[in-house]
Amino acid sequence: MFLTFLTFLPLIGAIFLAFIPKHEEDAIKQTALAIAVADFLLSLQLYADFDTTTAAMQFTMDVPWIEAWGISYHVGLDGISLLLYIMTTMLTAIAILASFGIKKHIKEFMMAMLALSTGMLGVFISLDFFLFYMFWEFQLIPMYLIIGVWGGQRRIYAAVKFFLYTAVGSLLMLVAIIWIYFHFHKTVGVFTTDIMLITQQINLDMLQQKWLFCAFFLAFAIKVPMFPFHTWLPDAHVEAPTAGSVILAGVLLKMGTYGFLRFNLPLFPLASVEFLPYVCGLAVIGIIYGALVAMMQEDLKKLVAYSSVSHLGFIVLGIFAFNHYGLQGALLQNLNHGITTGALFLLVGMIYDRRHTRLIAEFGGLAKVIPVFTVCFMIMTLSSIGLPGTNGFVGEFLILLGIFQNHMGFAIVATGGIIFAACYMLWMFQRVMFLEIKNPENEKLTDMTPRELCTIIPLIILVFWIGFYPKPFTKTFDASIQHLITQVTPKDHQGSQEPHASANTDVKLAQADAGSSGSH
Amino acid sequence: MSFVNLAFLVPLFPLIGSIINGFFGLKIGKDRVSWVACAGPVLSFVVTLILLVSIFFHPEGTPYPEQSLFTWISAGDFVVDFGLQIDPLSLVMMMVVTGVGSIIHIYSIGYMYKEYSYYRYFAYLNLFLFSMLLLVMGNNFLVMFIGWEGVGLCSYFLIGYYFEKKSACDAGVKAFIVNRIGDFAFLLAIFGIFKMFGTLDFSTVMAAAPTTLIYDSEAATLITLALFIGATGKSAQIPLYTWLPDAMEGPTPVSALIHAATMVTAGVYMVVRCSALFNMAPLTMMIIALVGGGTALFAATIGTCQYDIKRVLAYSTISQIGYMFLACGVGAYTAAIFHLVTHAFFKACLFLGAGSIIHGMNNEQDIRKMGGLKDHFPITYVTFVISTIAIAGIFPFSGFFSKDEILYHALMDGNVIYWGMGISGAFITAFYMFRLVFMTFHGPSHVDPQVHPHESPMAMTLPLIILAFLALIGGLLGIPLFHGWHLLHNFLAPVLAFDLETALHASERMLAEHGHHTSFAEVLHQAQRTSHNIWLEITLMLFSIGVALAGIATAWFFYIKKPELPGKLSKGQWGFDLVQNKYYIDELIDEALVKPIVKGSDLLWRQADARGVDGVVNGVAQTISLFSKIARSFQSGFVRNYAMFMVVGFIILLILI
Amino acid sequence: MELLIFYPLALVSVGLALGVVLNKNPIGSAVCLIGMMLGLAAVFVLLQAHFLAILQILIYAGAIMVLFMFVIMLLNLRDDDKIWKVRERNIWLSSLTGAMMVGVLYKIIDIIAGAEFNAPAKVPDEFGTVEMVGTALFTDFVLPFEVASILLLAAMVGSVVLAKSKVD
Amino acid sequence: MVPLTHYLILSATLFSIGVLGVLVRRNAIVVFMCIEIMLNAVNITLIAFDRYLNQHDGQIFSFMVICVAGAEVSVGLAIVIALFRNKPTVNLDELNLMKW
Repeated sequence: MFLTFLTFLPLIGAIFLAFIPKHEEDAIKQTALAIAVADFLLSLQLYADFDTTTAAMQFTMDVPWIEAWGISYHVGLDGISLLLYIMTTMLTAIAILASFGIKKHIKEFMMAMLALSTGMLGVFISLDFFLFYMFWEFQLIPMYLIIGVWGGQRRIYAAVKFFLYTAVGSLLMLVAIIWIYFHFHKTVGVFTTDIMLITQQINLDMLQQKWLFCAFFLAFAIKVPMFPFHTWLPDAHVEAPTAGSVILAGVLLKMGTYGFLRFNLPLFPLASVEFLPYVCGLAVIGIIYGALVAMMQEDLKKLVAYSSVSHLGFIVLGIFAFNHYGLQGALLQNLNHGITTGALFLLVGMIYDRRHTRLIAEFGGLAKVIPVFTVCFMIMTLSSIGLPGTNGFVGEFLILLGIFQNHMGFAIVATGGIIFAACYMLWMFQRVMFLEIKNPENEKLTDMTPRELCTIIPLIILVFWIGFYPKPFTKTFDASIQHLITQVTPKDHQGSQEPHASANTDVKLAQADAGSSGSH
Repeated sequence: MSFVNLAFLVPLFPLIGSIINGFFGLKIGKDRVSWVACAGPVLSFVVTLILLVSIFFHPEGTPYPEQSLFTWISAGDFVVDFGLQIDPLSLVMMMVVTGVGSIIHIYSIGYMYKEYSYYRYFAYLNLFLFSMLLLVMGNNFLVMFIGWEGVGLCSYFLIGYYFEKKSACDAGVKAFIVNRIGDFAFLLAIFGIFKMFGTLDFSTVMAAAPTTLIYDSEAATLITLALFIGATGKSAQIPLYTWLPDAMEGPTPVSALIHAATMVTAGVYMVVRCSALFNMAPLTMMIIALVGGGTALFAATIGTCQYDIKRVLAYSTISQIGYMFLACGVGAYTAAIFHLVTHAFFKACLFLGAGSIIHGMNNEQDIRKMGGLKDHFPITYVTFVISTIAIAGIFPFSGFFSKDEILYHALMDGNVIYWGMGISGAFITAFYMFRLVFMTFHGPSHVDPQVHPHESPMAMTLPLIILAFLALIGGLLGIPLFHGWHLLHNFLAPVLAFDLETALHASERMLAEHGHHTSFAEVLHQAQRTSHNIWLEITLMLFSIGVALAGIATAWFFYIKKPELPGKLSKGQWGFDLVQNKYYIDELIDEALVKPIVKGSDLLWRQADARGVDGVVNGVAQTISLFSKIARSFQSGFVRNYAMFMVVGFIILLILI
Repeated sequence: MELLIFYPLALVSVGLALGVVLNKNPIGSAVCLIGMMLGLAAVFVLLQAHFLAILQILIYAGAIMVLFMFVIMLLNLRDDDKIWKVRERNIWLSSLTGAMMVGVLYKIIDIIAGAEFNAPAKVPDEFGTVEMVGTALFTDFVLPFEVASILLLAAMVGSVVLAKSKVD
Repeated sequence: MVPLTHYLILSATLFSIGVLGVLVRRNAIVVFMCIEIMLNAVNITLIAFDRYLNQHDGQIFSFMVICVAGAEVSVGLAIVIALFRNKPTVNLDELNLMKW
């Protein structure tokens, strides 16, 4: 019950915001911020109660929703989704704090942000295909509005492209879900869309797994932006307002990787192992391609967007390493990327608010004028490069270690990626921060205001905290990763799948234990 | 009583110093900044001394103490804790780093006093010391890697200290990226080691090396080769050395500390630390020796024709490190460390001397505009000459002992080619070092009038004196010939002990399991054949002194007796301007690597991304709108057309029935 | 024997129908249409559908054609000379339909030839009279009859509203 | 006795002439006439079958057809007059405003 309250708190807040009169700008901003921060603090309570020993779902709530079709409102958190959940609430709070500078329609903007937050949180907690798909589509709408209304010049094009691209991908996923729904009924005999139950009970032969894997893979590959499907990301980022970019980079991209972990791996283990070389190939191409293209960007936000394509290539590589180090590295890098790229977008947003331009050529020699900003930007650049001592390194090291164990070729090329990462980030940093001031406007830049500092400081603390002492974060993953590995590898060793003996047991029994296993 | 729990203090002091200076530098004023900055290294030096003393009481045979502060990364069975190790090897390095480090800190107070962002310089310098100490004291590969990249980062900051200058920024970025290429190979080596040994702790890996790695097996060679490439990245050897000469853009004390004494020797330290692994891979050892010798010779030749005082010293550093790798290549690890220590002393002294000249001649670096500065810079002149004699390798000075030991081992353990490279390198070194001395201090004064050179203040000359003294007596650490007098050898023996015998037998057993029986008997036999006869060593020593003196004589002849000769000689020579422009290596790399990548990625972005992938996406959108345009044309508004369609439809239906 | 009467009638009505289509002057085509209507009425008589023949003459030839003539006069249309300049754009369209028309005719003939319609049943002689059709109309088909009346009423109101000149 | 097929052929020819007239002619009034021809063609078949099957349904139906034709012509011509008022032409090619 607590989890549901937490997830829908922002939505309730958004509705409450509607009643505040339009011209009371400050009141709107304060309440929106208050709601977001409250949501974040309460979500910390989740971390406190989280029991790291079991891989089962926790804080679950299973209420039948549409009896006839077997759809139930089944929510819960486990190792994989807990920290993503808390990061979402944190980034939403920071994004709202960072968007105090928005001038037009501030009320609608705050409402869209809060609605978006609920959509995202819903995706991470939903354990029912129908519910998952509903939240998956729901969170597209506020994002579309944020890019479409408050964006840059080509915002309509970017917003439509973003929406269509993701929607098309998820349609295929819907087809797959429906197919599973009926296949499950045919083989096991009951209509249900409960993910946990289906993952335990369903048995698919290799061909079915392959097709379903591809369907889900496309939806998530577009979301992750893996190599061929990534062109919507730079446009969406360039046109989105700062807060939109932070949320887009920080959380929306993680849904793709979360999808792989929640659906592709456990549901279609044979296909995952089968498709491993192709996926890793795409991921590695993504890393090198993203890095190379990022090198040549003139627009700061586009550069950071392409760098996220490169970083997420790493994460997918880690996921498909199928061993403890790779998966742990991937999950940790999920967090790191959210923090680092979110911060980078905040910083870029700050200089955009002052100079109203994102072209690297316009800047130069800012280090002398705004020293505090330079230090923050430097820390974030280093974290993005993956310097030991920052969070980027721990994640990337574990991923590369993981993938090296079984696929040496991919590891070598991916490690090459970190050289390019250093190239484009440092070259960008030099052109923006160092050298002498060419443009007179740069002299008059004001340094970071206290509000802006409040958005950046928590992220910097997190960068060094994960960099030097990642234990409190990684211990929440261990149980779930162990569970995931058992799901993926043993079936692989037993060759073809032995028919589930439990298929004919009473399904109600299975449903009962799935529901009640989580301690409140 | 074990003082090992003091170990964490050594890196901690510079870290605290760097944080204080970094954040509160402007507020606490220059004097306090310099106090805080110097306190860090000096305190670390004191603690290192204590640890050094405590290591002597350490009982023989037992493993050296390690202090693990906290578990850093733990993923399943891969547990890495943030540990520091105190053993003779790391102590020697710590002594060098903190000792030379604190001297250079004191020196740079004087040198950098009039800089605006004074605090930023010291913050970076202290951070550098922190990372270097981490690199040296780490007890597993990962902590070493933190130091490894941290040191690369600080050198990026310090080279790019004058960030207004484009050349400085470019040099900084170039240094970081070339180091990063080295780190790429180092990372791969770490993954390989973890895959082979299952752990990254030095103690376990080095102990298990003979039994798990098969002698001269492909895995051993690959891992050690990757480690060596990492080392070349950091220590500026043949393939990845281009960043060091450009790194001279940074302030001179930085060059002294980073590009002479500490950072560039990190590669050597790493190779010596993993000596157990390298001993198992003779192919890599041969490569190391060849690269080392080659670099020594190659860099020395370039050094002869440089006109910037710091560039000459930079190339001489590359060449000297080449010697250290040559020593490692033939297995004489103690000789490499010995040369590392002595090199730290006299090279730091040379750089600081050059710094004081530049400081005195208000930032004039071109030696053609100097000359006859002997009387303007008395102390600098004396210390500079002492260090130059040391580097040339003349008898009582430290350089002679360490270089001669390397040459001796190169001949005995290696082969004549290595020795030949070494000795010709020594000759050229003596030549270009004394060319530098003669051109700056002796001969007619080409100093342009409004520059009036003056000796540097006490704060700068005192370090010079200390370093010169160390360069003088450094040789005592490793007196050859007499048994047991080689202090360093005895000190490092327990760490570098390696029993080839058992390693070969273990490899034979492992190969036997895989079914192909090879015997390493002749390898064993060849290793034990070299006897140690005194007379050969003495003759070698005399020969190398003679070579050094010949180098000095030729330099004297060229630059004092007939100053116009080099000018005339170099005019027409094709070879000369080839060497003058550093064999066009930089331009070659630019052309071969940098430009294609830049052009390729630009092509990748504009064509592949904007037109290719995006094209497909927009293409889909356009085709759909095309279809809708066609469909729209049917609605022509003419009633007759609609009738037509009706009739046509009706007729088709009729036909079909 | 009746064929002797049928063939000329059929030829006359087809010729007049062609006349309607090909005539340059609307008045001319209207007159041809009236002639065709009368020809058809004769055919209906031949089929012993006397009531309908009368209706045909009375309503079709009488009322509707008069309406046509009236509207042509009202709008005093010149003969549009461009009748034969068929727009070049859809020349191949009309030729296509022409070909199709021939195809359809052939198809119909082919079907009809196959069927055995030729021997019509013996029909009581007062078959098509008004009384017979009237009884059928008012017994089985009362509802359609009423619906037809409403339809006509609606058509009247509609045409009046449409055609009256805008007073306001 | 006149075989039924003759009537059907007659009706088919008249019908196709009507259709051709509709397609070819540009004058709205003539198009209406051609539609009348098509309707008459339909009536012939109805009555011919009626006569052949000895029932009265066909005739009733053609009676209905005549009613509808009457209504259709009146409304059609009213529309043509209305159209004529705002644009002095009856040529169908110029009346193409009704498009999407």
